[in-house]
Amino acid sequence: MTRRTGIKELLALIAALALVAAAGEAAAQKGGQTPILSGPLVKLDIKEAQIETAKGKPKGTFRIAQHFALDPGWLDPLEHIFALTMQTYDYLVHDALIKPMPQGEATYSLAEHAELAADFRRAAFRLRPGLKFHDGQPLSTADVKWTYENYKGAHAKLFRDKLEHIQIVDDRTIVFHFKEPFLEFMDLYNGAVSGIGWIVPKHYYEKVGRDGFKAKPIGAGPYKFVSQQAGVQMDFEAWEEYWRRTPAAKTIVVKGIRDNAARLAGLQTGELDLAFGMTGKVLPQVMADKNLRWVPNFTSVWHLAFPGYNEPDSPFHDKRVRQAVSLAINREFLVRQETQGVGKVWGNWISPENRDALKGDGKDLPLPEHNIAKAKQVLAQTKFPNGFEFEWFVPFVPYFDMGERILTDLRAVGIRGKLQSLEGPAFRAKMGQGRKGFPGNRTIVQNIDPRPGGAKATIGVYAVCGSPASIVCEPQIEELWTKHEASKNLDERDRLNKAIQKILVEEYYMVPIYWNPFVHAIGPRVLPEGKGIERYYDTLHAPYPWPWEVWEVRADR
Amino acid sequence: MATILGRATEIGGVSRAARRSYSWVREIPLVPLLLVTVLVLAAVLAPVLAPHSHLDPVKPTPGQCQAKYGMADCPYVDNMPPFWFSQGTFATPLGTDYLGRDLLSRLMYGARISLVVALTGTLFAGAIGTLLGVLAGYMGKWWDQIIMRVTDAWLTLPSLVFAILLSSVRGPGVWNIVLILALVFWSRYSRAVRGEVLALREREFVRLAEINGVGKLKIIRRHLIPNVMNTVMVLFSLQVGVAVIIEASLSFLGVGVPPPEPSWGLMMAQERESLMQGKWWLAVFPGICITMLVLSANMLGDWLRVRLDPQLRNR
Amino acid sequence: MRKYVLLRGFYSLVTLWLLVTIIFAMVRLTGDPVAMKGEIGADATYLERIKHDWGLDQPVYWQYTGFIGNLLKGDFGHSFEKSLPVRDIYFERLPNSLKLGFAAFVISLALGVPFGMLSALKVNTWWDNAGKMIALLGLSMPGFFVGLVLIIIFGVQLGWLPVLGKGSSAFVWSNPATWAPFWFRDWPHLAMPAFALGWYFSGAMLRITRSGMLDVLGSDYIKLVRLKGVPERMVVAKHALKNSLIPVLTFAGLNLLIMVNVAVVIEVIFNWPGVGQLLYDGLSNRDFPMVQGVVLMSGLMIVMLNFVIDVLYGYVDPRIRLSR
Amino acid sequence: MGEPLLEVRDLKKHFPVGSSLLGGVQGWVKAVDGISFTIDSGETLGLVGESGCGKTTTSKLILAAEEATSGAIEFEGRNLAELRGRELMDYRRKVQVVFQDPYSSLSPRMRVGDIIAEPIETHEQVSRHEVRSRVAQLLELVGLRPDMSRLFPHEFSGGQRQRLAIARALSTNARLIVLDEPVSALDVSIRAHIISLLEEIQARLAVSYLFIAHDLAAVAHVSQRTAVMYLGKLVEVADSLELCASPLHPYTKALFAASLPSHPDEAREEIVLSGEVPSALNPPRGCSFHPRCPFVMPRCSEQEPSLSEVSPGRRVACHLYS
Repeated sequence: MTRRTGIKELLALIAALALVAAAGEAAAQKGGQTPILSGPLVKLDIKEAQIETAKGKPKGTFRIAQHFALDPGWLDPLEHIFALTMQTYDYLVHDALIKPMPQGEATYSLAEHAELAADFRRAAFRLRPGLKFHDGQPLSTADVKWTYENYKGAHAKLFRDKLEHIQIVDDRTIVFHFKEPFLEFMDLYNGAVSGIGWIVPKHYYEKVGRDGFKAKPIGAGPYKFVSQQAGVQMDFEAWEEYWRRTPAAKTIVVKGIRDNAARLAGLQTGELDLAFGMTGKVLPQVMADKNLRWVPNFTSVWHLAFPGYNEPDSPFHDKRVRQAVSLAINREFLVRQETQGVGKVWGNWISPENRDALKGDGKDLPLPEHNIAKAKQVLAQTKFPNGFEFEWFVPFVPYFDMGERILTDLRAVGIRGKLQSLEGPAFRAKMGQGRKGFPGNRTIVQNIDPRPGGAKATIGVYAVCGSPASIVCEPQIEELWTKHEASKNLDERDRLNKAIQKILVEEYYMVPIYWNPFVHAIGPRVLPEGKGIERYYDTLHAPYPWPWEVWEVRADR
Repeated sequence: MATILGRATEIGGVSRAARRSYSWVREIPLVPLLLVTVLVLAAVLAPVLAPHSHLDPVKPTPGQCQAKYGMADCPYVDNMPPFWFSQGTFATPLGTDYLGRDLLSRLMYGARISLVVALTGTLFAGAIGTLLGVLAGYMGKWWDQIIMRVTDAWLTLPSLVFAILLSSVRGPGVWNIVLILALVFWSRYSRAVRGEVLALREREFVRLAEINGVGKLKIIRRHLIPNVMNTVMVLFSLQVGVAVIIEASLSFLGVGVPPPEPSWGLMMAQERESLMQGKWWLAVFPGICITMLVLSANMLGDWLRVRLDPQLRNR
Repeated sequence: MRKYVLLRGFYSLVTLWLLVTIIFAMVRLTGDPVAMKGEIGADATYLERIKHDWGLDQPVYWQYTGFIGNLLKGDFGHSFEKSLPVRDIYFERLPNSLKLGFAAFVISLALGVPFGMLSALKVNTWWDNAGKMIALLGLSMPGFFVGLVLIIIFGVQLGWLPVLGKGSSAFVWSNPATWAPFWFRDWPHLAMPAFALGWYFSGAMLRITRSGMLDVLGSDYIKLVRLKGVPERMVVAKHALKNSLIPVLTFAGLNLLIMVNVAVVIEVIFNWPGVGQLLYDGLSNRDFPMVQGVVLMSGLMIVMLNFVIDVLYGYVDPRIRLSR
Repeated sequence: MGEPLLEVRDLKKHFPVGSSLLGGVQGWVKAVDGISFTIDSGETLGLVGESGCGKTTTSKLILAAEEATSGAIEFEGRNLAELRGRELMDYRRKVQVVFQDPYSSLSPRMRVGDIIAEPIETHEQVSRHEVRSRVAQLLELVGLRPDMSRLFPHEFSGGQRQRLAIARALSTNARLIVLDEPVSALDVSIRAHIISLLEEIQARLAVSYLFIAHDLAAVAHVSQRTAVMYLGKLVEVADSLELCASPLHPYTKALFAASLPSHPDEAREEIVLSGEVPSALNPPRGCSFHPRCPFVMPRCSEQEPSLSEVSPGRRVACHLYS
């Protein structure tokens, strides 16, 4: 009975979406007609926004569990961090000119039109008419300019150095002039990568100041900030005047709950509706619970790296040792134990969600093999025929169980180590320093990096010599990378990029494990009932289900 | 001289007193002693007694693999229940953990960690604290002022907080925990020992030694330290229990003994989720072990306190 | 007496200053907070900017003097991790900790004092042994073990009690209307963490009550009262209880402070948003100002209480003030 | 008579009162206020007084446990204040002490052999074997069995312990032993044994004793000469027999009255002291004894009497005799 109504609703919804999409397209063609810049333009791949007509009043309380403590700093786009966590709060309170949406990686939001000069020295935006902040004040190009000029977060120096001046044409039109060609501008200005595109209300920020804004921010996003307890909980309320649609849930409560078991308990007792990061020991229970649903939410690929491998005294200096490590890992069984078989054994360490990544499913790169006999055989040819003791196995926080499983696999071929269960920030600090973060050359790192910006971005962080977080530094790769950076030919770039990926995997500099499902568990109060919740996970490259205004929950009783 | 010699009654009293002092053997509390003995034996003889490795999974039979995963072969079978459940076997009497490792063997090796860490940590703390307390009490003046002000400040730091702080400086590891325990607990000793020494300093045997020109170090070594040992012993026995709990708490919070070593606190932390799935034994057994060890340490400590402090005989 | 109080006060200040210095030094040994905040792939200028924002680009002695100066003004600095002034966050959390602490305190008294009295009155009987056993169990079971067992039984299996956080009632300093409801609402949330925390202290409370009671019952004064033919019930209720509660209350005051300030493990397990959790978050994120602030506040409370106790005891017993 | 073994000249020890971190010195306690006496080789000098009169401070000064405020202590012709290093150690070796409480003066955690050997080990470089044999001799000397050296003090009775303390004091061939109320803590029946032991030892080894006690009769019995002390000052110094026969100072008389009951046929004035010992922090003007003295004269409250010789070897500080 319930199932049939569920399908009916789903059909109705799809029809509605199709209608809206068509309407949006028509509007876009109309809006995009008046050009701002003179001269030749780059053809931009920015999708049109879908404006959805009112669907009645927001209802119900939607309670989300973040898997670590909350930082009020996340509410301030001017101090945007590099990690993707912060976008959750951007998507709630703020809005960007362009941002990733289900329609595409770049989608018009506050802007309805954008242009980029072919010489990459000018970029222009036209804002939607009638935009407002939560306090009713209009959102104008002055706020866009002010935000750009006062931005201090990720990539701030690049934006500042490249800028010549900002020209406010009128309340809705703004042009950025750059000193030199700024090729990455549209990628970086996009809400996924930095905070500079998320518009902060100048008048309010100047009035309340930095602390005041973090304590009680306002923006132009779908949810108004209500209150917070630093680190513990943030409460948001639907802003019915949001331009794209009326938010579906009346109230959103985000709690910071580190403990997996506590999040699960919260779901089971009905104190939570959505919990992130529910793999490992809690997943079987999520799956077994008839009241709970879950989405696989594939993000990036687990892999092992060997910081300091290139020092001659490192046991991992020998390619065959790294190969033995790879051969020793029973990935099939690991996937079964850690993710109940949901994850996919994968042959590349870069996420297949990245447009330019080699596929690791056996087509571009082979599926990694599990063969203990062969591992022992390979190891027998090295300096360590019976294995050896390395220092620390450092897993990405908090996947310590998974780390211990891999550690146990390695013990089977005689490679023994201890697990270092760092806290998240400590882990990031060590990774951020690359090889320098792990002195001693005897460490294995179990990492995962859901980074936007394509395979190139990930390689640029970990696998080139110049990066602060560099783990791999090989002349062979360096040569290809230099060519890649110099090249203006997209095909050649793609070829070089893939050649580097191939070397990294074939030389076992990076040992891929499996494509990770960052499973989210969802409670019974989230609509639609039964299946259909996957639609909340349409935004590309997003570990979290943005945007929030679409989430529907049952009305509070 | 003849008038002096031959006080037979007095000399006879010697052996009576000596005999009396052995009667304490009968007062030893048996239950905690038994518990401690069992735990110590388990710890010492773990390599001999433990049925399986504490770090590697138990090799499963094809039948077990088939039953659990529907596979002909598997590296391990996780979460086997204890023997009294229908799926349990006597090969792994208390079941296996999430990595198919034998719980009983891990508990036995865990006893090693708990005992070694708690005992050595408390020992070091006792050594540092006693020394500083003696110095403060005996040397007086600015020694006393400095040591006691630092002790006071140290005592205001909550021990677990301090331990967490230190462990984030030193990183995880068994010997780091020992160091942490030593650095956290010394202040309890120095406080008590100083008080004791202040009283001892006025005792005549100490003044006698001073008058005789015995060096300060020697007075500390021969007169003061032996005479504060009662207090130190009592404190020691009471602190061991706390040290076990601190080690377990640190490991529970993930800043203690690093995996895969089986610290009881760590085992509880790792199996918190299993607890919620009804697999209570994985977290409850280590919890019981901790409780047993601390309980018996406290009971022995109490008994020792009563033994060594006559004022408390009837408490 | 005045001199004694002044001297004690001076010592307390020295203790506080040492505490401040120890914490300042220790926290700086735990690693570079900027590296923690900087995400993987962050560029150097971003890190420089954060460093400058946090004042970490200044020499250490300058940081130290600035830190002391700010402390004197009541400014604990900005939290690195939580981006707001430490003082604001601390005082936002403090009521939660107080609520948990008081509840645990009441439980520890309710369990400890009656059983302690019973033990003392029926010394060396079955009651006494049972009391001793309870006290020992309380001291021997780690809080997280008790907490986990409670969660599994009452939270998950029986489903009687919520397992997450403190419930929706919040204490807002600026809004007096929230003050009373905060204390009287959301008791189901409070039940388990308060019990797990109070249980540990009840053991200690039981012991103190028992020995205090034994002291008083063995005193000449009580013997005299008994000789006068006062009924035993009256002896206990009117004379013994009153006199034996003084050490209990002194000790209880310290315990209350400890419960308020260091319920780290319990707060982590039950996701209780108190200062203990704040401290734990601060420690794991190398949030120097947060850790400093929380530890100093707890230190301040303990030093102040010790000072008050010292002065009161000195007032009551002149020998104490001469002996120092 | 040659040079005295120990000569004390105008010795003073004043303690500050009220000095602390806050607030200055409020006054001085004159614990010892200008005393002089000598002890010859092989002689016993008794020092008597009520508790708080400065006996113990005097003994501490002689034992070099405190530094004198002024005055001199000369031992074998050398000033104690000028002794340093090796010389001071030699002094410490030659001047030993036996304390009142035999329970407190022996470390409960050491074997008695080690206790007795401690001064030897401190002052002499001798083999372990020799130490052991000397300990055995000493034990025998004080009337204990040599094999007892392996026992702990708590296995001995009070009298035996005091013997141990004496053995220890003798272990380094001391020239002067300060006996600080050596028998007051013992049972009456044992006192006599200890006293006769001390006398025998003195006869054999010719050591000098400074015998300190509050019991005048006992002191006078043991010592050749006796000094009576009151509020930090000596009030009478005399040959013990003379002192017993005819005490001059009213305070000495009072002490005799308070001591063991006098012999029925001894005709002696009985004086009963009234009032408390005045505070040493604020001693009375003039003669410090005058508030309690039955023979008080107007002069006593104004002028302080000096200790002057009334007959050869006999000195009294009282206006009655000047």
